[in-house]
Amino acid sequence: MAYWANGLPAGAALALTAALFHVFNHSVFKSLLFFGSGAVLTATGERDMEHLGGLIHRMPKTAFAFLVGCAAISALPPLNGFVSEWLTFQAIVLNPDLPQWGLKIAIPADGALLALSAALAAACFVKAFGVCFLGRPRSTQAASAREVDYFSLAPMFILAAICLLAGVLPGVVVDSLEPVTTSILGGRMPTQLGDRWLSLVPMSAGRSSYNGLLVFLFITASTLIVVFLVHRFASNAIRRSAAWDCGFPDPRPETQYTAESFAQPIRRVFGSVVFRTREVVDMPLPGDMRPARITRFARDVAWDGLYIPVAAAVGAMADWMNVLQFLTIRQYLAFVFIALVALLTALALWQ
Amino acid sequence: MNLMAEAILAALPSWFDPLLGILLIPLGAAAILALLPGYRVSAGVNIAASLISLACAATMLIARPQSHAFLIVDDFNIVFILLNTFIAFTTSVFSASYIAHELETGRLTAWHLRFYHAMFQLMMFGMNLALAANNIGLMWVAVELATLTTVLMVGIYRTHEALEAAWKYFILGSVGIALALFGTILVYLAARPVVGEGLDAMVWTTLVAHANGLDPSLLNIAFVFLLLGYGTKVGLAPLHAWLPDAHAESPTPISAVLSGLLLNVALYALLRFKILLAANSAAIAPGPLLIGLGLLSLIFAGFMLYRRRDIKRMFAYSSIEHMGIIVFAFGMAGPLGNLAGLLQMTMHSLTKSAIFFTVGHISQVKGTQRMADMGGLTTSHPFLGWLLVAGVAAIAGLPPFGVFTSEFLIVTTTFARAPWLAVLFVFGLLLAFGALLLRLTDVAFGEVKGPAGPVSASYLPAVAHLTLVLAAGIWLPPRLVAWFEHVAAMLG
Amino acid sequence: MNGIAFDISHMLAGFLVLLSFLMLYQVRLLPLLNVLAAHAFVLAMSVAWQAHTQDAPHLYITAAIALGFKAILVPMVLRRMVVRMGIHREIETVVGIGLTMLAGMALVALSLEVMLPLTAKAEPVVREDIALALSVVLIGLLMMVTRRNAVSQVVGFMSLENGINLAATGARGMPLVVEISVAFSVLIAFIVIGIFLFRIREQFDTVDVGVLDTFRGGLR
Amino acid sequence: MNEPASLWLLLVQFAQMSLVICLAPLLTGLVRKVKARLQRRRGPPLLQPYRDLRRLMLKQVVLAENASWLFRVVPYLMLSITWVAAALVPTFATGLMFNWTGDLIAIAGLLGAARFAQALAALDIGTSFGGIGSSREVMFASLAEPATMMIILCVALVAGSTQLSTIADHMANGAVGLRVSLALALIALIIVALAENARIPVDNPATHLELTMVHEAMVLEYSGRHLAMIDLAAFLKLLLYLSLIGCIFFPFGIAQAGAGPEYYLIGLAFYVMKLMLGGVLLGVFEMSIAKLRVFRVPNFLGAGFMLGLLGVLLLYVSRGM
Repeated sequence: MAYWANGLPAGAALALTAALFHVFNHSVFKSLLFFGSGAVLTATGERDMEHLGGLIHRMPKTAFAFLVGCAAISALPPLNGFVSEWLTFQAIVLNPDLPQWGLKIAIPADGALLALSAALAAACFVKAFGVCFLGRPRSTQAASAREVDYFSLAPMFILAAICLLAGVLPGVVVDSLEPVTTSILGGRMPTQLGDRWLSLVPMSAGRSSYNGLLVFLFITASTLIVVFLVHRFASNAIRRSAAWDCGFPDPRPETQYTAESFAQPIRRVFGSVVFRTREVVDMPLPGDMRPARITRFARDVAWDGLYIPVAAAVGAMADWMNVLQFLTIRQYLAFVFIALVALLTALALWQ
Repeated sequence: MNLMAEAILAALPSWFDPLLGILLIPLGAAAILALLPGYRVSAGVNIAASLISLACAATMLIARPQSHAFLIVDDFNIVFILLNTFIAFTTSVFSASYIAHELETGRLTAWHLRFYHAMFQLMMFGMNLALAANNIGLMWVAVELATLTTVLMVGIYRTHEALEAAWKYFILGSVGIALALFGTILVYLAARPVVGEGLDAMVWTTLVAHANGLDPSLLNIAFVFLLLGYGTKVGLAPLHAWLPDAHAESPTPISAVLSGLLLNVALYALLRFKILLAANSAAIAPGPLLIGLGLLSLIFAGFMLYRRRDIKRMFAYSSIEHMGIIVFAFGMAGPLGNLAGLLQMTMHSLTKSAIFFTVGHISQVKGTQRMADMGGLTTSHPFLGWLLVAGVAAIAGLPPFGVFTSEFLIVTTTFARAPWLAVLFVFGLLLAFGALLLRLTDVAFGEVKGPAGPVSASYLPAVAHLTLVLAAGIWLPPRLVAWFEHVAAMLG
Repeated sequence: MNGIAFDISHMLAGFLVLLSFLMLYQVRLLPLLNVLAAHAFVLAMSVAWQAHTQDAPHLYITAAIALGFKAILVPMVLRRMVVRMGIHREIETVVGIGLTMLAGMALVALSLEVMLPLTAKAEPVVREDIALALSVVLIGLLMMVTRRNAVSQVVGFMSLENGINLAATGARGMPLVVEISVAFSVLIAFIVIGIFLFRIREQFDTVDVGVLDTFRGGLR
Repeated sequence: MNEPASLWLLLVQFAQMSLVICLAPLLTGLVRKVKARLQRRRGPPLLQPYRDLRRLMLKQVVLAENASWLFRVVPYLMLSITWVAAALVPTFATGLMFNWTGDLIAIAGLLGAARFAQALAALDIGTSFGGIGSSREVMFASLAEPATMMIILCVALVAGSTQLSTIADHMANGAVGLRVSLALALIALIIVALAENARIPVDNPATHLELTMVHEAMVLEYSGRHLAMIDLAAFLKLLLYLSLIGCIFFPFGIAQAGAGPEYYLIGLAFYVMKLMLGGVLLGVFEMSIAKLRVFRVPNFLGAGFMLGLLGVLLLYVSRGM
């Protein structure tokens, strides 16, 4: 919008394409994640992450598809999430010399918020995948879960493939978005497909480019090299044994990190600012056998800051006006009288 | 369409004049009903009379009778006459079942019934006369007659609240009427030097013809009195006090008629004089006055809706709010503003009477009008509950219904001309919207409160009205739009 | 309209305004009713005089109604009702008598200020009548607003109605004057019967005191 | 590719990739040597990391019962991703063949992917150590990544592009001069580097004390060749950050695109010298400071983020003057 207002059609086209690309990506990986959670729900009958865990052993295919979804949404390079974030960043970096002062401050702040949200999304989906699929099952349903049928697996894998393809060949998507940007803004991004090796060039080759395909090829090539070298020279003996328990042999699943405890550090860092979270630790005195408790208070700042005051204001005004319902007939007549006199004096003065 | 019209006209006997029809039939029915003892028969006669007057009004739509000194039918008031007779007919159907229930519960005795039906038709006569009157004096008398009859009907239950409401309505109404009369006299005075003394100085058509010649300053004073006089009858904000109590305490068919018809009649009278004023270039523009009053009543009613406990009183305030919107629209004037005002008025009358029909049955079933004591309607009485939900959605101005279209038109015209005014207008709308939905959720959803017995209700009228409003919301027939546009042009 | 006729109608209208002021001045109910009777009588005289000067015979009917109904019948019924039903005799005013008189003065000034420049084109007698009629109307309204007793407010309404009758007859050649005055008298009849039927004693504001507390306090 | 794909350019690219992977363990060995010397002890020989890697490669892998396929795949993924990221950073020469495949944001993204995989692997075993490691790592990342983005934004605004080689060329010969925002970006980058590589103020690389370790907690369950790969990835990451600092902020001596082989040698010499200097400085710095409490690290990283943001704001504002 800012670029369009300042008459930079190319920049506006880039920004709009980035936004539309992200909308496309979002619809792909968000539905993939929802299919995954649906599969988990059908398999275990549980939605609460605290009762899941270890599903990767029992539902490997769903776990893989869900993993691709989590990686895509956390904007990790070979996949599509990263490309739309990259395009948005290119739009931000594009031309800093906008005249309006407000925009001068707003655009870098946007960049900061974008980066913060990307990082937090990654954290959230590490928690989601880790607590649900990895570790040991925290309930009997999770332990007895079975893989879902192929009909529900198929859409997940198709979407996962789309995520990978859109991430690897972003040029295809950008060019398909081109008619939209021309119709709306008139300006458009340079055509991508013509370029060699299908790399994504937002403005001009000299400035910056990103080649999804080559990055993907690079990663697979180096993985193959590493695997070949390791299997060639290193031993490939394997032995199974119990995990390191640092001297407390307690196999109960509760000792694992739950979703709540996983998010506790981030909540302590950001929560106190955003949601006014407060943690109260109730540690019993030594010798007192009752369990220690940690309780957490969070407040939705938007709800308390905006909605409640508005409702209260309307309520107060309604109360104040409500008196008018219970006046006597004489007082109502007084209204008519005052209105009449007021209008007559107005007319007298006006004429 | 006109093929069918010729067929009907040929069938009609030559002496039959529909204009006289809509006046004499209610008058005659009132006389008959006063004598009929039995409830079942009088209800039937009541419905029949209303149906015939509706038929007359419909024929008038096709073959426009020529107007003369005392009575007139032009594009402008045919809208009101048709709407009035139609809603009167549906109300009479509804009142048949409503009153039957009131008889069983003993709240009304047989003697009341005779009085009720006679007054009902007398009121119809008064309203039709007011709408058809060409002579502004005659119009005043007719409006006064209508007020008198409704006052008697409001007090019919003879409970303390009903009597107090009737008394308040009576006094405020009489003061309003007196001011309106003073305004009419001033208009006559302004017209006398131009048109000459005697009867034709009171005939509206001649007045409009000579409008430009009238003394502008006298017209302004007259308009002030008329605005306050008829404004009281329209229920605009500072003068509205009688409306909530009259609606809440009167039998529901009467409150449906009150908010559906009587407010429109008073508004019609006010608009007649607005046309007069608009035609006279030197006089002050009536717009700002109407906009001010309209906005004041919209926002005032919006706030008052929040603290209401009685369901009928809440919808009474919603009527004040909607009359505020309509007056605001006519204040904005211009072709689109007037069109929106007319559409909003029609939609409001249809929706509000439908709501009162449902509320009537609900209060009968639940035995109370306090919203706190009724809940979970959609579960205890699904059809009634969902009818109420549809009605409230329509009155709150939600999209599929016609009220939204008219409010949308109003907002567009206001934004085009005075954006800050539109902001105030939309604020008022949102206020009312919030209050209505807040109350609706208590009544319609949640767990069932109050008796859940079967109800013998006539759903037909309410359903008919809401389907009309829904149809208007989705598609307005081009003939209707052309007709309204012509009237809007007339309104100036 | 030669000088004498104008002076008499002007004198009668002025006398009517004076009586309205007198009503504002009353402190007790019964004398108020006598002033009301006088008020209606003077109205009847002025209507008759207008009928004579405008040689409009139908105005005599209005004069007769004003005389018979409003000057004699209504005050008599009201007096008997006040006596028999023991309605509170003392008139409680919202604002002190002096202040109300001042307000009345201001209202007369306002109506003269508003009306006179307006009707410059019309004949002087019409201008006089309308201006004074407006002041009687405004004083009548003022009386309704500043009195607590039910009956005194009804008297205020009747004086207001007399003002309008004066305006109607003042407007030369106005049709339907008779019908309008008949309609109004029906209205007044209903009010008087209403008082009797509903036994309004104390506060005009509510039907009776008993109602007062149950319906204030937000039950509605 | 901007000029015909000659064998020579391919060779140079592979030279860079192999150089990077060979030098990484040496750099960590140097840092450990410097720290030991400062503690007045001889410390392990410089080549010790190579021997450790070889030893781990040959040892048998001990897997927990609960480990899934993810646990075994992650080490390979991490090593290859970090190796690709390191290869993209120009070391002794800019304008190499594969430079336009990915820019600074791509490198940050790749590092993010490696961290994502490692955090997941830590959770796989289902012990509380993996949990504590990954939850803290993810918390640090949620502050470090925005700081990295701010640095990238700042540098990109100065150089006009996010492509690393163009940035390096611009810094090398562009009339950049001493800019305040670049200084801020440098300090922010150092802070982020310390956090990402789990160096002293944020996390102690040498400790096994449960409460304090973050990076070590995640790799607690690994053994044998998996542990070797993860360690190598860690070494590569340290090298990557130092070469990043080198090529952006101290680009002198780096060979321009298409220059002759003798420039590459000079570039190589300068690069090795920069690495050694960086290693020593890091060792000295680690000795001179104690580890922060876990919940003081957010303030430390927050400062980095603020510096980056300030740098960007200054750039936006100054440009408007």
